[in-house]
Amino acid sequence: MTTNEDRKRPLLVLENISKAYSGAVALSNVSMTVMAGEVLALIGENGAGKSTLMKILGGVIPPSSGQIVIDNVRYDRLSVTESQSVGFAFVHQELNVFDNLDVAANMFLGREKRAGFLRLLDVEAMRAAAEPLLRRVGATFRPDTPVAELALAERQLLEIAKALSIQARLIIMDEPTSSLTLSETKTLMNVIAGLKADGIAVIYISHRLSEIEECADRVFALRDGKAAGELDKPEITHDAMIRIMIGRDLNSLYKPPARPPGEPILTLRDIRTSAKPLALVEFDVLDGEILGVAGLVGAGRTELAEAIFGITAILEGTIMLKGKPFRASCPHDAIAAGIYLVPEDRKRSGLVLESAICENICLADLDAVSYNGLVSQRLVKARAEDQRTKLAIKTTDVMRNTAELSGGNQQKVVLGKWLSMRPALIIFDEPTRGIDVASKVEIYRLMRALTDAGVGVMMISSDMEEVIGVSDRIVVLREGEIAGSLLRPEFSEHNVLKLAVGAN
Amino acid sequence: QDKPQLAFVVNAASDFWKLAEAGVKKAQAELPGYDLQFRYPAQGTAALQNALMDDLVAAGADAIMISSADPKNSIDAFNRIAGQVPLFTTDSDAPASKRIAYLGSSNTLAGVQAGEIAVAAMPDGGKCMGFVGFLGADNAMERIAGFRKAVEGSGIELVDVRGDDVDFARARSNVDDVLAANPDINCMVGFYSYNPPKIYEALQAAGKLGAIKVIAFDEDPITLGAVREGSFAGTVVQDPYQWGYQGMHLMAKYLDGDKSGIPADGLIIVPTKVIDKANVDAFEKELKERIGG
Amino acid sequence: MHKKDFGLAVLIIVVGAAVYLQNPLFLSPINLGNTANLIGLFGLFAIGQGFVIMTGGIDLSVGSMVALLGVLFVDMVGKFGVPWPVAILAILAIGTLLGLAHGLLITRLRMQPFVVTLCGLLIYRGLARGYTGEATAGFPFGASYPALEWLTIGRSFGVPHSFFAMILVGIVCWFVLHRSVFGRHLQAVGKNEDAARYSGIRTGLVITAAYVICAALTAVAAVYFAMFTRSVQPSSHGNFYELYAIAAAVLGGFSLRGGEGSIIGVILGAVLLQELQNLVNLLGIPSSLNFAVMGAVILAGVLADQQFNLYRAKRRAAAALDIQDTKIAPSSRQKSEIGGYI
Amino acid sequence: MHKKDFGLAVLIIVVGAAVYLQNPLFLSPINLGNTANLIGLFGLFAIGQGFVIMTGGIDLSVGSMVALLGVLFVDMVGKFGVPWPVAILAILAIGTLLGLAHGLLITRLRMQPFVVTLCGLLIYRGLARGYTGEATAGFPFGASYPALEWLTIGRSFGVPHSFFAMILVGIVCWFVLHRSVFGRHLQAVGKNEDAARYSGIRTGLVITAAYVICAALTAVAAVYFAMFTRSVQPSSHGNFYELYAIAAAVLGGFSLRGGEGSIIGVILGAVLLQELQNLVNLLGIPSSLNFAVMGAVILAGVLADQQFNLYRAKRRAAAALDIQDTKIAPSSRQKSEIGGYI
Ligand SMILES: Nc1ncnc2c1ncn2[C@@H]1O[C@H](COP(=O)(O)OP(=O)(O)OP(=O)(O)O)[C@@H](O)[C@H]1O
Ligand SMILES: Nc1ncnc2c1ncn2[C@@H]1O[C@H](COP(=O)(O)OP(=O)(O)OP(=O)(O)O)[C@@H](O)[C@H]1O
Ligand SMILES: [Mg+2]
Ligand SMILES: [Mg+2]
Repeated sequence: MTTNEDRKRPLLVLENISKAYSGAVALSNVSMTVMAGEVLALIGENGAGKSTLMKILGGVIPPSSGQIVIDNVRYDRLSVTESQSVGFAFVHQELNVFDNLDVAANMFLGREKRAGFLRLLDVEAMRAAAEPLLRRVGATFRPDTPVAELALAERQLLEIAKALSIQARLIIMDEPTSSLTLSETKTLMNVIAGLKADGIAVIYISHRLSEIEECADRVFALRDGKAAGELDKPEITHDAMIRIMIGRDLNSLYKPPARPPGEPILTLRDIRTSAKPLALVEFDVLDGEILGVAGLVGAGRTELAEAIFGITAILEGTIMLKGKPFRASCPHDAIAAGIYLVPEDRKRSGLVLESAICENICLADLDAVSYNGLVSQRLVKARAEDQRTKLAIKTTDVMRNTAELSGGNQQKVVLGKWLSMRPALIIFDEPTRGIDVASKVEIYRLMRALTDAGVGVMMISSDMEEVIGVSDRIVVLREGEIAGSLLRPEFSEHNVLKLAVGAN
Repeated sequence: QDKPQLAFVVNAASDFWKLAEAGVKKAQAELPGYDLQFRYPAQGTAALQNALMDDLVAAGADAIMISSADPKNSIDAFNRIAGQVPLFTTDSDAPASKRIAYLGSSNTLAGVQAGEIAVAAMPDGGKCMGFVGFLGADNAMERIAGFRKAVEGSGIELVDVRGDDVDFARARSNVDDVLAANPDINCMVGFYSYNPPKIYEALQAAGKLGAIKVIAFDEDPITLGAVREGSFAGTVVQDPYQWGYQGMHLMAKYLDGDKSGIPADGLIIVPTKVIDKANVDAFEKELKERIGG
Repeated sequence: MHKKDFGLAVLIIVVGAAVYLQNPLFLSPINLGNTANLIGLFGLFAIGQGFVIMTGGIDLSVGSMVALLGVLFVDMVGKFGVPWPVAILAILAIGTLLGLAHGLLITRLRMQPFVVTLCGLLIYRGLARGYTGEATAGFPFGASYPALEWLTIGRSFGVPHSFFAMILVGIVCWFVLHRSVFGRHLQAVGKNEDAARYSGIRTGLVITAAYVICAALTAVAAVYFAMFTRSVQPSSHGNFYELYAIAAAVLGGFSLRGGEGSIIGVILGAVLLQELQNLVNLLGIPSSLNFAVMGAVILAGVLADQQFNLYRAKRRAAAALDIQDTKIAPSSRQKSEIGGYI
Repeated sequence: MHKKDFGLAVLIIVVGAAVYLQNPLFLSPINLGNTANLIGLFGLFAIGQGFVIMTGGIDLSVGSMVALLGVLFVDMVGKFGVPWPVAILAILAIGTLLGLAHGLLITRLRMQPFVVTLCGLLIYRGLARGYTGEATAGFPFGASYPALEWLTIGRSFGVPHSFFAMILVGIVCWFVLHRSVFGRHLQAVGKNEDAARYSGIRTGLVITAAYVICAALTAVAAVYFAMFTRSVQPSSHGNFYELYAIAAAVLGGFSLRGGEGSIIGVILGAVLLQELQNLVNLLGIPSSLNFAVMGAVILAGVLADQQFNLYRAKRRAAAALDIQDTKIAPSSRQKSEIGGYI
């Protein structure tokens, strides 16, 4: 437990930090204090500068001006090594695991344990040390598993465990739960409580406000690169956070459909996929409804979506799109039929990060912006500008590189790509991963608009609040099979979890 | 740059041409009114040589002597150059082109001389393996043909010729492989200047020096050493020094308007010599003097 | 014109000016014509290589392909008396098929481009040498094909037609790469193949097309080369040309990681390489130092260009902070760009 | 032993058995000794190349470096009478410095490895040719350096010492790459340089070290080569060796994208390449077909290996279906792995 004494001792003081990228200012004059042993939540809209601030603490980028004070030592900038040696540990927003190494090797990278006369790697010791840390964050994979075999959520758990493996005084978690489901999130909350009890400070960045309510001692908000206010423990509520973050109130997540559900848009019968060859799946996505798909990590939701989209093979069964048999052997077919997928891992499969925002938005439908096979830059830009306004993508110019956007804004670019086309059905796989509350509401509104316009919407999500708040119907997957489905009146965390875990 | 420029263009970088270069140097001392150049192409291809000649003409050369890597097929390029400046060939000829004259030896005759060494060294016949850089090059094919002609009916057979693309490591391992795979071979012929030394080293490593008859070309120091030692039956040498020396004088005279040095058939043959144990010392002495001087 | 292309153009002009001061014949019509011809020849297949590099692949087989197709072309026309338009079509067809084979091995059978085209390098060279039995393939003496010669080694207004051909191909390829839907797909595939597939791009098709384009342009270049040298020695014809092509592309701003590069850049790269070759011959630098000079100039040029760009990016960031004006456009791209080792 | 290495070993044995059936002399001690010697020579710098490729880089300069250092070594020992241990140390020092220069240009000045080492390829070859004035550097006739010769071209129990040297270097490098902290950092840097830097790895240092190791091993190989050929012709010595080294590494499972590969793999790659060279001479295949045979065998081998692996993966997935065991994940990793062109 943190005592008042502790809270008076600042562990870290940031003074007037500014950061400019060539052409854009990400932070201006931010001053912030972190006390020893406190959990400080850092909130702000996408692109507010949260990750930038944390990267400065990690020594990954230097600030343009300002100073960092740690233990009364002033730094103009930190190097990665300095940051490590003063006891900072990180869970980066963009996962930085090495898929050519195994779990234990990842965990101790840069801090390898050595043994023997030649000081060679002590693989066994590292694996042994990794085991309890993995268990602590609720991971089920083993230390010698190649990281290439881990799913996104598992990689995130690995990053958290890695941060714990450092004897840190301050752990900085940049959206650690963005792809975790409820149970792992609960485990993480416990872990954070434990860290706090040990006197270890945590800077916690998240767009899931309920988590912040649960764990934070203090909230610090950024808006457009500037400090926008602080909240102390008693003041931390959903609405208060939203107010200091975006400067106004938000209406509720759920908006009922304009009309009752109609005919099925997508019908799956007796589907077996090569990824989960044992599981039989069948369900419908109805016209006018948002279908939520829930399940534990590794339940096979992503793989089911990819099978429909033509990435993984379907072994048997029938799929009907608006009553006509449909089978995609590659995404090209699916897209031609109007089935779009917003993938879970935007860095890998959602975006061409190193190309312009407008290129990404038009990538899937270049024919529509070209004359006689020649692309019209004017149409490309116009289309991108249109999406930028509709989705409030925060950028100065659609010609900028997508990699320069903050995580949440990148996600909006993926959405923009599909929304600018003519969808019959959109599968959203973790659509709001890393997206701020205001934009979330925007996206939910968009989904609703889509369903009202007769587009099928299937939303895979690990965010319980989102599944329950947004869906009109929920199907729950367990080990690749449909464990059951729930209608709106039956919605509750308990009911969803019961189906996801099986038994009780 | 007001002196007339004479250029000598060779086909590839090799020691052989060092002797010609020495000849050119000697000529330069005697022709102070001329600017003599000795040029190697970046690689031994006719295309690069022809591009090099184009550049030389563009840069103001007044006469060129060339040892072409592929004279047969460079006739158009030769004619193009010859239309602008007097062109001479050396080492290998292109009689069908508009070159003024050829100055050099006859590779076929050299091959015949090598064959004669073999016949003399192996009166009872034998099986020979040849080694060469480029199997398809004119000089290689002429030497091989000459050798074959000379040994015809003598019981000596040239079983095969192995190419190495002038990679010394492969030149050496080609010999090693033949020693391993063809125990019946009792004679080896090194057609390019670096082949005999590789044969020598391989035989030395295998302890077969003397057991296998070796016929060499050119005057690599190792080759001459092996001839003196008796490990090689003999070597056929050309006289590139004279090519460089006489060639430059020929071109200078030609530019001065004196065409008396050009025979009617356009062929100025500098004879090749057989070097064996008997005359190797004298030959080496002469060589040292030329390079030194 | 791209910023990178601009730096390269400056380098070419600076080197050219330096050579001109030493030897004014550098700018003589004859010399310019000769150099333009070589630029045309090398530029043709360097452009093709650019397409492959754009996908993040590499084609090591071009040099050998120039030899094999050259041998075949010369033999068809010179030995078997095939009418030359037919022969050219046949060569183009063979080239296209070889490119298709590369593309299919890479996309269907999932082999690495390096391995596939390395085998191509070995096999095509070997076939060329085996087919001719190491002999040089040449046209019979006195043979003359006026129309073919006009097309390949002819000149108009002193400009060699090979150069025209390269410019023509360059213009078409510029539209294909920078303005067409296919070009966009190519760039997307090169930068992130997964994301491209998830966007409905048929990545296998796009990649295969790149190899086909490369091989087809190489086939064209092979005909031009064969007509230029008039004979093809199978063991040395086209040796190292793949390196020239890759070097031209890389100098021209292509990244071997894929997704980046411009047609103007690769043409300028070919120009620089030929200028350097020409320089050595023209300045009477001992040819033995040929390579050393070439290497040193490239190194110095690329270094100067890079340092200048770094300096400019730094200045720009400082400016952004000063005027707090978020409107001034970007490129923190610099960061990842220069961090991009091959 | 890695699975990939295993496939390669099988290929080597199959090819070997086929050759043996045609010509039993293939397994004669003399032939094995000769081949082992060449494996040793090529293996030495192929291992070095492996380190560079592991970082996602490439070193094109090794062939030229073998020539330059070879010329210098022969001249030092043969012409200037420098005691050979001193000469070897000097050559090692020069090699190390060149590697350091590559590394610093790449990490400090942020140049592309391809460009830096391409310039190296040109410059070193040019220097070698310029220094000797195109002449071949050789030892005087009859010169003999018993200790040096024992070390380099000597044999014990019929096994050439170059092979021993390569094995020794291989063992040390195996520990360095697969068991040391440095090796692990190398793998991390090759996979994701940015992320490695975030983890506190001094990526610049690690990458530079890889180039230094490569150049140092190349220097060792240069001495061995010079002693093997006993004379060094600067314009052709070591030509294309960089391609051999890269091919050995790629065959041995290294990915040119970095982060993957094993020492055993690259050694097996070198073995296969030499076996193929040997095969041509041993079976009396015309040397003109040398390259074609080599290319065809590599292509067939890699293809067979890959198809076999795919088949096995499929079988495994099917088996998982049979035994109703959902835990054996049908590694969708396969998907991204084989999608990884270069
Ligand atoms: N490399 C870069 N070059 C240029 N601008 C950048 C770069 N990285 C970030 N930015 C800009 O800096 C601003 C802050 O980005 P940052 O990643 O810190 O946001 P964030 O608060 O973490 O957002 P999110 O919640 O979406 O993760 C954004 O406007 C972004 O576009
Ligand atoms: N690349 C991979 N290699 C091997 N196994 C994988 C891979 N990706 C996923 N898996 C496994 O397949 C199973 C299903 O993964 P999938 O991503 O479909 O689950 P999900 O329900 O979408 O979970 P998430 O919440 O992570 O999205 C998991 O057990 C996971 O470990
Ligand atoms: Mg962020
Ligand atoms: Mg998922």
